[in-house]
Amino acid sequence: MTAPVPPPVVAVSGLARSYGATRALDGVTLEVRPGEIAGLIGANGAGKSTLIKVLSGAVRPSAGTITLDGRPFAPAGPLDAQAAGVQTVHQNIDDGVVFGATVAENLTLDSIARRGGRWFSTPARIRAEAGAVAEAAGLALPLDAPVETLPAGARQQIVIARALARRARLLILDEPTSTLSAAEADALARKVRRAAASGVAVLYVSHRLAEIESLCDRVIVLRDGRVRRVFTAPLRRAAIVEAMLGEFAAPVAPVDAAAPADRAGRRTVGAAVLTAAGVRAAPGGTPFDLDLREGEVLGVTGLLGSGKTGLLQQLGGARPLVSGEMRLCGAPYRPAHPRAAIAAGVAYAAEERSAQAIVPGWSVRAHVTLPTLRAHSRAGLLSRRSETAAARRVSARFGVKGPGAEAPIETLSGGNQQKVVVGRWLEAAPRVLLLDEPFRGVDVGARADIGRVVREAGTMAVVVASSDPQEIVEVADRVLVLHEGSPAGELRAAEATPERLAALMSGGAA
Amino acid sequence: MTATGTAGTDRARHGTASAGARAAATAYRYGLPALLVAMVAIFSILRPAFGTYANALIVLQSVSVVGVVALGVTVSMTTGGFDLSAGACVGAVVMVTALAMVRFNLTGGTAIVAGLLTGLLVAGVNVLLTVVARVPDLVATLGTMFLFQGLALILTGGQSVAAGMTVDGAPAPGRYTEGFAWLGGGSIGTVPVPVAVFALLALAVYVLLHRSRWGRALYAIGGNAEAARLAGIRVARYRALAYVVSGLCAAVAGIMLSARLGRGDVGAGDPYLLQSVAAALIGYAVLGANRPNAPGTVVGALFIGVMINGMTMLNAPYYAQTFVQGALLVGALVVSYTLTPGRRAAGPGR
Amino acid sequence: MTATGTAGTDRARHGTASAGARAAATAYRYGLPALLVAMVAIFSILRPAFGTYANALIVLQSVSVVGVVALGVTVSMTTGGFDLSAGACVGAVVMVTALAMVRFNLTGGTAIVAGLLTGLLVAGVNVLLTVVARVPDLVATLGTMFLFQGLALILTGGQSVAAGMTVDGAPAPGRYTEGFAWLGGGSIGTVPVPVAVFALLALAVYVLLHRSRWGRALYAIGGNAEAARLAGIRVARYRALAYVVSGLCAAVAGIMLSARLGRGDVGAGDPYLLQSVAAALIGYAVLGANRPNAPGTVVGALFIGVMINGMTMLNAPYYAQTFVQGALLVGALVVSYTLTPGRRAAGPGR
Amino acid sequence: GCSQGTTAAPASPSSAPPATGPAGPTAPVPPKFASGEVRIALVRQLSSGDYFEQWLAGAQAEAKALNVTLEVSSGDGNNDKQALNLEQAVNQKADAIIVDHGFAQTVQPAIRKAADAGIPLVAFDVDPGTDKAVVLSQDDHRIAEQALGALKADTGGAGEVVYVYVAGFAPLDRRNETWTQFKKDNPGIEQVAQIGVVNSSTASAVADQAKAALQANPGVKAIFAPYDEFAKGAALAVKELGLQDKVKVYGADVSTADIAVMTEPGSPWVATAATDPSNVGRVAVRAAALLAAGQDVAAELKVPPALITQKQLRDGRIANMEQLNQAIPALRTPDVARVPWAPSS
Ligand SMILES: Nc1ncnc2c1ncn2[C@@H]1O[C@H](COP(=O)(O)OP(=O)(O)OP(=O)(O)O)[C@@H](O)[C@H]1O
Ligand SMILES: Nc1ncnc2c1ncn2[C@@H]1O[C@H](COP(=O)(O)OP(=O)(O)OP(=O)(O)O)[C@@H](O)[C@H]1O
Ligand SMILES: [Mg+2]
Ligand SMILES: [Mg+2]
Repeated sequence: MTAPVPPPVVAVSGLARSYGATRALDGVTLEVRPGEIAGLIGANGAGKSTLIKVLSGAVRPSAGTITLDGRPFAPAGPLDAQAAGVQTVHQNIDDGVVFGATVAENLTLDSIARRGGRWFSTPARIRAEAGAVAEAAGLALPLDAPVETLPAGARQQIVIARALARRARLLILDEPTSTLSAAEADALARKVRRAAASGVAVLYVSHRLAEIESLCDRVIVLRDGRVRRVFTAPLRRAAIVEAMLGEFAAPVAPVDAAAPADRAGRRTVGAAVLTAAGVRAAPGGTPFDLDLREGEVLGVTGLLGSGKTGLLQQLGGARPLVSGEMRLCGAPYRPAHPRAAIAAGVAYAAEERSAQAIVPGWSVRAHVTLPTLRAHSRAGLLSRRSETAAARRVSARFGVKGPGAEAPIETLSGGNQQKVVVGRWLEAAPRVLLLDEPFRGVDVGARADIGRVVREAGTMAVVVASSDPQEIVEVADRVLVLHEGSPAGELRAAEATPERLAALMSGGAA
Repeated sequence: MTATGTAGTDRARHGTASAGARAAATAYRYGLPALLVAMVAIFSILRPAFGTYANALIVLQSVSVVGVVALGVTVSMTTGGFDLSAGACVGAVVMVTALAMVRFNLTGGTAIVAGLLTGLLVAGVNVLLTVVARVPDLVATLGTMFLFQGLALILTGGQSVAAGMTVDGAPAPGRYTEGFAWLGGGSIGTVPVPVAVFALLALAVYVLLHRSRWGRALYAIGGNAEAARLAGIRVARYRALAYVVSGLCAAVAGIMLSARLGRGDVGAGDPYLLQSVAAALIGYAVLGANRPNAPGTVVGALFIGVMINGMTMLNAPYYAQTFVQGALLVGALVVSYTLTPGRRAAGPGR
Repeated sequence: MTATGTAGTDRARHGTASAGARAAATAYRYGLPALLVAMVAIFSILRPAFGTYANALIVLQSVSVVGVVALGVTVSMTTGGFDLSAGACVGAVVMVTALAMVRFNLTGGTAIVAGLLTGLLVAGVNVLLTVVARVPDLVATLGTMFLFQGLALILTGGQSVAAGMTVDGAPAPGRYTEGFAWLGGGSIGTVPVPVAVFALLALAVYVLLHRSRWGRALYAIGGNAEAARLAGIRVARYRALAYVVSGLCAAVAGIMLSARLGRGDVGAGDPYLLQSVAAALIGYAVLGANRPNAPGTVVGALFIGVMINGMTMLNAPYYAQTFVQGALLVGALVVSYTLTPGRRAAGPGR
Repeated sequence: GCSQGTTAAPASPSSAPPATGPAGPTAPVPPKFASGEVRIALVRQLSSGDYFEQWLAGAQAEAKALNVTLEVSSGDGNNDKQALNLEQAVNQKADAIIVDHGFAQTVQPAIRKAADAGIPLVAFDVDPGTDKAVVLSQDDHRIAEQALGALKADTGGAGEVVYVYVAGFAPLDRRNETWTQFKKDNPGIEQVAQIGVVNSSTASAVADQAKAALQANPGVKAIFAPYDEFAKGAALAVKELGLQDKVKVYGADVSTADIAVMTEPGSPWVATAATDPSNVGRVAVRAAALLAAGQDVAAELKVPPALITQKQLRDGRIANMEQLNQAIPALRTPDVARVPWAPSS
């Protein structure tokens, strides 16, 4: 360390923040220098998002100090932080877009708050301004479409585009790629590097270690609200994982070393549970056949809008079947409603947590039992005891960390919420379990837990949809790749490498 | 206790503050019921006649019709709906039952059935509009409200229906039957029938909303309809159920009101919309629920009933009653909501 | 054309359905205005006196007070709030202006200032309750409503305020000034003052909501308060702004009503809550907005005004008017909402 | 603890009553009244509006003069509540009960309870359904007759008329009976439109309707609006259309605010038939007091109305009810239910 070190853009010292008895931040000290991309990682509930909320002025710390460019920094609100050059993309993207407004209006949301902006605004002016923001971020979205009609990935890109469009000293990205597929993630990485090259300090949160490895100059590991280790490049994944998960690191270590070949041999023998003939992933796509076997995990992958969700929702009764027909254990199966699917033994865990799974203010317990209310009631009356037992089971199985089964689910960290809303479907004891992007925001340890539970669940057939080939490779016995609503290829686990999948996903040959 | 770690906004939780916090949480949960008890105590001291069993029954009877409507409105609110047509439904049922007995000389039983069917008809229109045609609840039920207010008037050419009224030159043949009148004026033991009905329905709605899986489903829809749907809840059916319960409650209230009035009074239902909505809304703040709930609605209805009855007994002029009602309500709300544990921490309100 | 690539959620745009879909979309956007035009045409044919300039002014005048209140209510709705106290505010302003001139013998100008201050006071209480104490909007404004309904009554001991009234044994010194009365009964050219005021305020609210940064902030808060907060919008201030606009609109309406009545009438404001909410809600369906919007509210107010005026001219009995109003409203809503492009596809309504 | 100069005599029954007022007391004050123990319950159907406020003011003044406590409750338009208030008054064993308006079928069960409990009753403008109650009424048929008499005199018994009416309100229904008869008797009178709304802003709603009706029927000569809120609205409509010279308004009821409207320059409201509400309130309390004292009262009491014309008001420079009372003695009816131990009012 002989080169002159530039003074840090942001320096945090002794930062603490508690929620009731939970110490989300417990004396965090760290700094980020100009031009540096600092990775911030940690298990679910480690306190990453809380730290980011404090830095962005959304939450006030209970102790500690922050300096920005050497000056004390205590933002009274998000506007203060923005004005000081701290630009943030929060983890929950639905906290970033306004439903009922158009894409253009969402892209220009920040200009409303800006002081000295023009008071008079016309749709044309908003469109022009939004066009500029979109172009700077390389986005091609229908500006006049209501934002709620866009898929989650596009919404996430809107939020990112907004942050990139503002003048930044410190750019904070909290799991920005959770809904993006490889191509978009790569594009984002390029933009982040460019920003860093221009002297901006970047704080980057992700559970995708590969991304962290390739992007970050330094990795700060948070555990239980404290900084445990700081790694500088070159990064060693095993050490990072161990620092993240502490004593629980051992069972996780072989995650990406899990031998696909060993799976491939073992798991193709079960009887067909669900067979589909002539189905389409999206209305314009090519029809194809599909069968799911007992004990098998089928991975479905593809780019944004390739039809993964469309396919799973049709199988799960959440959307009418476009074409073709299905049989479940030999009997005709055409669910008109998710209820019918659940009754037949097909469970669909939806993709978007906050829009499709979370009921605001409800406890963890109530979330766990919502799909299986009938099982927890006698003569229509609910049994609290049975519900609590179920919540405990799910929490224990997936290592949910948080203030307990009766706490509102919002008080859990993002990843822990995800474990609850995915894990609850196992309570329905389905024959077919459809998981749409189940690993969003889930740390590597928990990802392995979910994967293990899913594959140990005996005779169940499982479908996992994900736009991240890495995740698919880790969990699937067989992979279906979709491209623009049509099947682009099918690979056995042994043949599926992230590289081959990526090639198929983008429409090329494997 | 050191000052560290508490510099922030989350005062109400740690260390020394815990006793205070517990008190605040209690005030939040029990603020309105406590206020209700205090009001009863004060009125009873100032006016011994207030605190008698006989008077308690009168107060209960005075809130029973409103209370029953409010229970229905509460159910309609759980799914995120809002039944603006409840008052009009009460009015229409009053007219229909009166017409059935007075004009068409039917039995009390038939009148009751006709009244309940009217409630179902209102519910049906609401369901068609909100669930089938997907009109937003407030707008749809506003339309239904006008429709049935108008219908109740048109049925009788804008006139009230009373025994002995002239129909086409001849006096109307029928009158209110004894049995029907008993629903309004009779009693079971010492308990007036409307009070018993209110108690029974309150219990039923309580069990439905807070102890049954159907109630859980209703609240889930109100919280996040898409999440409810994907969890396998048939949203349309439950939304219809909510309006049916609301319509039936309003019909029961209309039947009791008709029996109490002994005639089909034009516009008899009108005051019940605002009062029942008020009771249900006051109920939001009860027991820290911050959502529509059955015990809250009962407390809300009692709150208004006790206040008005007590003030009347103290000979307060009518125009002071509204003000005191407002002041008490505002006070209770402020206490309830500002003392919510942890509310002050960052929230969308800032 | 392929469905690929466009992340094709914009379903109603492709393929063969396009002509029909366009027609449906047009019906959706223009259904209510078209109905309004049709109503005017039919009434004019049936009753030539309807379609005259003079009668147009009469219709406009009859909706101007309601319309102004409704504009305020519309603004309060944009942030997701709801101003139940608007009617009570109108009533309080009527009483305050009457008291100022009749009882305290102040000038018309002073009365206007007093009226506007009353509107601000109502707004202030609403802001304290909703923004500062975080009471939910509906409950809070309900409390404010009772408070100011009561206050208007208490100010005068429940009596209406008219020139010559007895105060402490002597006749009251003042009376409505000419200038003040002009606000209700005067005209600018041939246009009655209230109509001019309504037009002006409609324009102002239109610009505020649909052409200004503030309006975008208000809608953003209504759409997602947390997102707005994180984008740096000062949510509390804008929510306060919404209530202030609502209070001021109600105050202006109260001043015009007071000037028109020429006295302070007890309860004069009460009917305006329901009517203005109705106008604002009908407006939801106008121009495909499905949210509170200024042009929609104007159409909604006109819709009700034209209907009542035309039906009266056709000598329809008063009791039929409510029904027809309801039937027309329901019809218009069903057309508007069932024809919304793409609404039918999977949605939380199922 | 109501004490009042004229009647706050010492509680001793033997003491002579103070002799004040124009017609001095003719009997000693009954002991219960002297000690101020008498409670009269006033159970009202409605309370808001000038009519009811004036009525109450009269009743309260009389109660004060007689040293009785008046316990007021109001259904505020909710008839069920009125019935419950009545039951409550019975429960509390009031010395007498006044039922002020209400629907017969609704209040009669409670009135029967009062009668069974031996509580004397005065029923104002409502049929008590029992002969144990004293029936007090203002003569609504007479009111309509007087106003229509003025209308007939001004129009010569022929012409187009707009009628304002809403069914379901007992006094209006009675006035409507007279109007129906009047039309039969005067075939020259043609009712070209019937309008009417009752809400808290009746006057301005009626004004809007009246304007529509007048636009549609340019030949109208008169508006018959037998309720002061209707008349105010009708007058407003005529004025706003500038038809003061063509269209006249004939109303009913009177209050200070009504006087102001009638005497305004260019006001089309030319005549109104009315009783003085505060006088009616006084009569009701007097009757109840007599009953509470165990004295006999005629089974039926009627307060006759008087016709008040715009000309009378203008000529007499009358601006409020006090002055009107002075100017038209027929509005005061001290002999109806006179209380022998009190100075007449
Ligand atoms: N509003 C809240 N109320 C109570 N506890 C909270 C609240 N928000 C967060 N917490 C708690 O604070 C801790 C840290 O949460 P945080 O969201 O910062 O975790 P994270 O590191 O971002 O996790 P993830 O990777 O799952 O997003 C968790 O234990 C969580 O339960
Ligand atoms: N049954 C269907 N009916 C109508 N549209 C459909 C149907 N299935 C899919 N689509 C449309 O096709 C497109 C495919 O998107 P989908 O959400 O299925 O992709 P995805 O691969 O899950 O993308 P992401 O990675 O963003 O989640 C979407 O725009 C969707 O609206
Ligand atoms: Mg997080
Ligand atoms: Mg998807």
